[in-house]
Amino acid sequence: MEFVLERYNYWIIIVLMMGGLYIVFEAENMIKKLVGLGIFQTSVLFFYVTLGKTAGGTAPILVETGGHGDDHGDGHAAEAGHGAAAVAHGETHAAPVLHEESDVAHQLETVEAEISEGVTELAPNNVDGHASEAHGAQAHGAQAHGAEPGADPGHVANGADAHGAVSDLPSPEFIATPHAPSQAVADAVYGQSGEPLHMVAGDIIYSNPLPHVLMLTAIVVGVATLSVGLALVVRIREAYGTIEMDEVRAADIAEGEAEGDAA
Amino acid sequence: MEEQFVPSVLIANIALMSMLGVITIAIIRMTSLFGIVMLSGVYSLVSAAWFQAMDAVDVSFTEAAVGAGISTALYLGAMLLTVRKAKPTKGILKRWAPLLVVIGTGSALLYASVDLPAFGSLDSPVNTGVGMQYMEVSPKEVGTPNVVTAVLASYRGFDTFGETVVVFIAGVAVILLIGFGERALAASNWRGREDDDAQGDDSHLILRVVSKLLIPLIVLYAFYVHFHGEYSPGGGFQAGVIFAVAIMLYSLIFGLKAAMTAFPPVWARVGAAMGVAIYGLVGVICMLNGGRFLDYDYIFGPPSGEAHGHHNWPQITGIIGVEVGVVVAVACVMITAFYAFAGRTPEIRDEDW
Amino acid sequence: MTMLADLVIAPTVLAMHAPVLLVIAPLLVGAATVLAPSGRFAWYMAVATSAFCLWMGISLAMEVSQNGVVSYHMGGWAPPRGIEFRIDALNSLAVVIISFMGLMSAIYAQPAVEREIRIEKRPMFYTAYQTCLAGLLGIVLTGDAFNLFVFLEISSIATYVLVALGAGRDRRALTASFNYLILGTIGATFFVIGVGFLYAATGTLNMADMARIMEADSLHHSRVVQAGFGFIVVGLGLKAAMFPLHQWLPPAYAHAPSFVTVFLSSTATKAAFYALARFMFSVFDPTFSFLEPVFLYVLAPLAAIAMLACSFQAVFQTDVRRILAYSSVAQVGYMLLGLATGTAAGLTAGMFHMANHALMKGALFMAVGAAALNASVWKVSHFNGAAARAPLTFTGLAVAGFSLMGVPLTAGFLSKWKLLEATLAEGWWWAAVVIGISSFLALFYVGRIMQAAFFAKAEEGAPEIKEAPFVVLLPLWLLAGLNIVFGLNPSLPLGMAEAGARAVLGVDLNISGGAQ
Amino acid sequence: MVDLTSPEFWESVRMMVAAGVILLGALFVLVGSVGVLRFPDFYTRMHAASVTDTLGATLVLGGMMILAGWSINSFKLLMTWLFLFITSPAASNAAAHAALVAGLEPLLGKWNGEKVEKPELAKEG
Repeated sequence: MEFVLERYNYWIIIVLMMGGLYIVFEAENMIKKLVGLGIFQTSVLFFYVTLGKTAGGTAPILVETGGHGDDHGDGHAAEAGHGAAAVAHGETHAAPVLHEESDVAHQLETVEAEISEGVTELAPNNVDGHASEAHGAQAHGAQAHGAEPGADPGHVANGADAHGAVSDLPSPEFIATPHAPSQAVADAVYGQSGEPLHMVAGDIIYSNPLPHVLMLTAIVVGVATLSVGLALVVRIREAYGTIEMDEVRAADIAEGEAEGDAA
Repeated sequence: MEEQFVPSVLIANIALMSMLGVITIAIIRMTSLFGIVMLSGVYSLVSAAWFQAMDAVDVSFTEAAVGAGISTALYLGAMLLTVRKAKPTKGILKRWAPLLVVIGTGSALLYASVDLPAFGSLDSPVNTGVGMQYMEVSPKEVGTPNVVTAVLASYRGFDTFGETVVVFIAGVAVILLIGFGERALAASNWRGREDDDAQGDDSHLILRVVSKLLIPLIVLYAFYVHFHGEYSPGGGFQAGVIFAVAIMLYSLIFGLKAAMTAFPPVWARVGAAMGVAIYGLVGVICMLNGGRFLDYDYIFGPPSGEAHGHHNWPQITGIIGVEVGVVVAVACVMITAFYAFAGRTPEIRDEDW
Repeated sequence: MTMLADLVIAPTVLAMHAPVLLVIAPLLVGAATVLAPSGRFAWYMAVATSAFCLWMGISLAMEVSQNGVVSYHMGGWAPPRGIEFRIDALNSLAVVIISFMGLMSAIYAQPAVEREIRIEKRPMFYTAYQTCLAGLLGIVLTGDAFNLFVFLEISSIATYVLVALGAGRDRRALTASFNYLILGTIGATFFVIGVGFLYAATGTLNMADMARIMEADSLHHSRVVQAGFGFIVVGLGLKAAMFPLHQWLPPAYAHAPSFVTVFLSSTATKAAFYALARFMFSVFDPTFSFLEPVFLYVLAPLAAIAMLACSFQAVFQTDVRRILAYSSVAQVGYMLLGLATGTAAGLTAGMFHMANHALMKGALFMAVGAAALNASVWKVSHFNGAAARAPLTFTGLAVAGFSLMGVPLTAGFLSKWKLLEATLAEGWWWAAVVIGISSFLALFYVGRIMQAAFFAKAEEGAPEIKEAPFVVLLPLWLLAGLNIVFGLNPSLPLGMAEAGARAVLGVDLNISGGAQ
Repeated sequence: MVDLTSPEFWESVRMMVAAGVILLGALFVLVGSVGVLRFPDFYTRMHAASVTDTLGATLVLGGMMILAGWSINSFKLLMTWLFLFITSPAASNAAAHAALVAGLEPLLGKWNGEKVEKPELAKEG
């Protein structure tokens, strides 16, 4: 059952894809063929976007002042738990607060790779941008302040703060909060003070932006092909008086035979 | 994995997907081209909603603008010049060849689906690979909140350049194939005359008033979508399409001739080339300043090396620059395509509907 | 020789950006060509860009042969995050072939275009040509799987319109183009699905990175990777006119404007074939367990069937261009047979034959187009006695025709010989038989054309064939001459093909190892 | 005992009001859809469809504005509503007019056994 639940989306997409492909091959009418082609291409978009969707994720626009993520609070609570389980770092389960934060399970490899090296592996001021590293430090209880020095104001103020705020997590107000992380998110998102420092980035999961970018390209390529195809259809209609594939083919064959006789 | 999804997302997923399935079946069974074209527009719109549910907001926006908007307009334009009805298809038994192809391809896909990562999984290769790195590094390296824009215009800016060229070459293709030579001129005269008649009896009065109100707003919105693309969904392609829609609306209501006077076809042709040139030249400027093609860090000269604070201006300038190229190219090509289809005298008049 | 080397090596500034200049020069000049005041001026621009591309291509190839892999990071972003143009010995050969054939066909274009394309369409026609050239070069240069798709589409859309412009002469060009558009788009979409599978399995789009991850995680057991291979091969195979997917090619070549046929026959399928080779050998490893049966039981038989069936079909065509088009599909079969061996020798033979085929098919289509410059002659019978009236054109045709048949002392003979060696090394004796039969059939179909031109008597009232102008004869004879030169001394193309095979199969594929 | 002064209480009231308004809007959309399916001819169907566009959309957007509170998002929603408010009737009018010009007669006129004058109806729309 779990197997089905994990894959039903692919199967639906395959059915849609094949529907489009079937129209392309089955239709004799050229415009209908192009419609089928469009459906086939759109279904491929579904496939890529499905790959990039993360459970409980939100659009890949870094949260600065709220707006996004507000209705995802509940989802995060669950995710966090799961993420922690996946991390399988025994010690993270000890403290509920850390537990919540560990939904960066997708960074698992990076975390593990970098734990030994501490927090500042990339550029010096990259710390705040690197949720996984900051998290790695915390999860091991090594030092909550390990991440602090990286949180320089300039960066927290710009888009980076979504992650940057991880370094804020161990601050007392959050640890003291008895609520589920959804409350923490809500606080941050609706932050009355409006200061960008109030980000709880660790709790925001983003969907993968790369498939989106690729599919934007694919959409545009699709419409370009479509306009060329339609222009051809218009010309074929003018030249043959029909846009039914079989009639055009019959006319072509007749023409070829006529030429063959002449030759 | 499943419990991680917000239920509303799953409900939307299933509901929209099944709508898409129903639409596909309807298209397979239909013969009225008008219906087919409309349903394909609906398909695009429903898929745009689905993309929204799947967090692909930029894809959703583009699909709505391009798939449901421009594509449908192009289909209708082509249909006006051809026929309204497809021939009824053959019996199911005679269609074994397409069925065979489809079953073959489908089983290959099903074969693969077994090993595909679970839907929504966070630790799939895709979501641990390159894609998610962008989420972390782009605030530092590019500095636009909308990571899709950053990836689109900077990391994979070269893809987008190629994409602009695809649009451009499609415009060239449409001009070469159905052009706006003398036939288009004749057509525009014909349309214009008819419109002059219509002006007499005020029958389009409401439309004229409303459209005069709307067109500036649409253009304004196009600019918003373009320049706000770094912060929210949107960007060059969507803005270009929206701008083209404004011209299309104008030409629908005031006649093709008026539109061609307001925005001459030659502008569209030159503009399409200009768009590609702008995009390319932004890249070339970076090259002249010592960087790689499209390396925006070099757009004002070699990078000074000092840490940029709030905004990474070279990157943002570069992104806006190339997006201008995209807007110009896309808008001009879409207008070109519209002119080309609308400007060709239809063989079938409205009476033959 | 050193003087020549000095001449072809570009100044440092240009050489540093050579990979990207190869693509953006034709694109930007192509965009500017839209504004060209006349067809003649547009032609100058097209020839100039093509020549520039050849220059860059050669200097890039020299760079690669001296310093190994060249990697150009678009936007300064290191792969896999950014897009990379990655040139090793395998694609430097493809780059040189495509840019060289681009220049040759661009020089050839002018008289043919003036005859076949309406005057107001000429500037844009050259725009489409240059865009197509840029797209094909992009396909062979890029190291990013999705970027390859973008370039595939650029070249394809340009190709559709170029083919469709034959409609001024023959309306069947429209149907041919539409069919190509449908099949080509399906092929490209299959390719995207395949890339999507690989992306799902590896999480990256960079081809070298994909190869590395698949190797490291031994992903060849994953069904996703296997299906991805299938979709990519089908998608690219459609573009390369691999045997059962070649239906679009004969009508497209037969009804396109003659310049377009020359250009496409010598470049488009070559670029797709290169991409196929790149994916089979470099992204996937031919030693992957699932690939061996695919190569042995699917690709090799398909190649053999193509060589036999399409040669056979070519024998029975009356239209000269269709004869040559079917022959092209058969020749793709030869190249594919080389790939299907899965060995370095086979890859070398395939790439070598690809280069030779570009030379000979380009020359043949040029000669046929040159004959048709003054009169619409497309039937074999129209060529009766033509050699007497246009000796230079038809001698060129004969030389290229001999090369196609595989007569000794021509390039075609050598590549078939290499192929024979490669297949026999695998113990595929049947392949030798197939090569023999196919060459025998080539003797028939090329021989028919030559027999008509050289030995038959001209019919009464047949269209008058005249000698072609100098701009047509120059590239034709250059290509024909190269067929002989490489037949006598194949060290240049063969050496490059061997270096290519070594580069993909011998050296490991770490991304960092570049001249960046 | 509900604490009327607590912000949580008013927050939940706001949510409930918003939900109610959105549901009401959805109901109108549903009614409109049923109308499109059930009404006999083009003009009456368009009438049903425009209910979806105007009342349904207004209520849904209004509910969302309540939900979003006093923010830029509310402003954007307001703009969306304004856009719909202008375009939807104009589009309905254009479609009806086009249908009339193309010669599609309203069923209503036949029903009463008397023809409706074309120009009149066009102005009404």
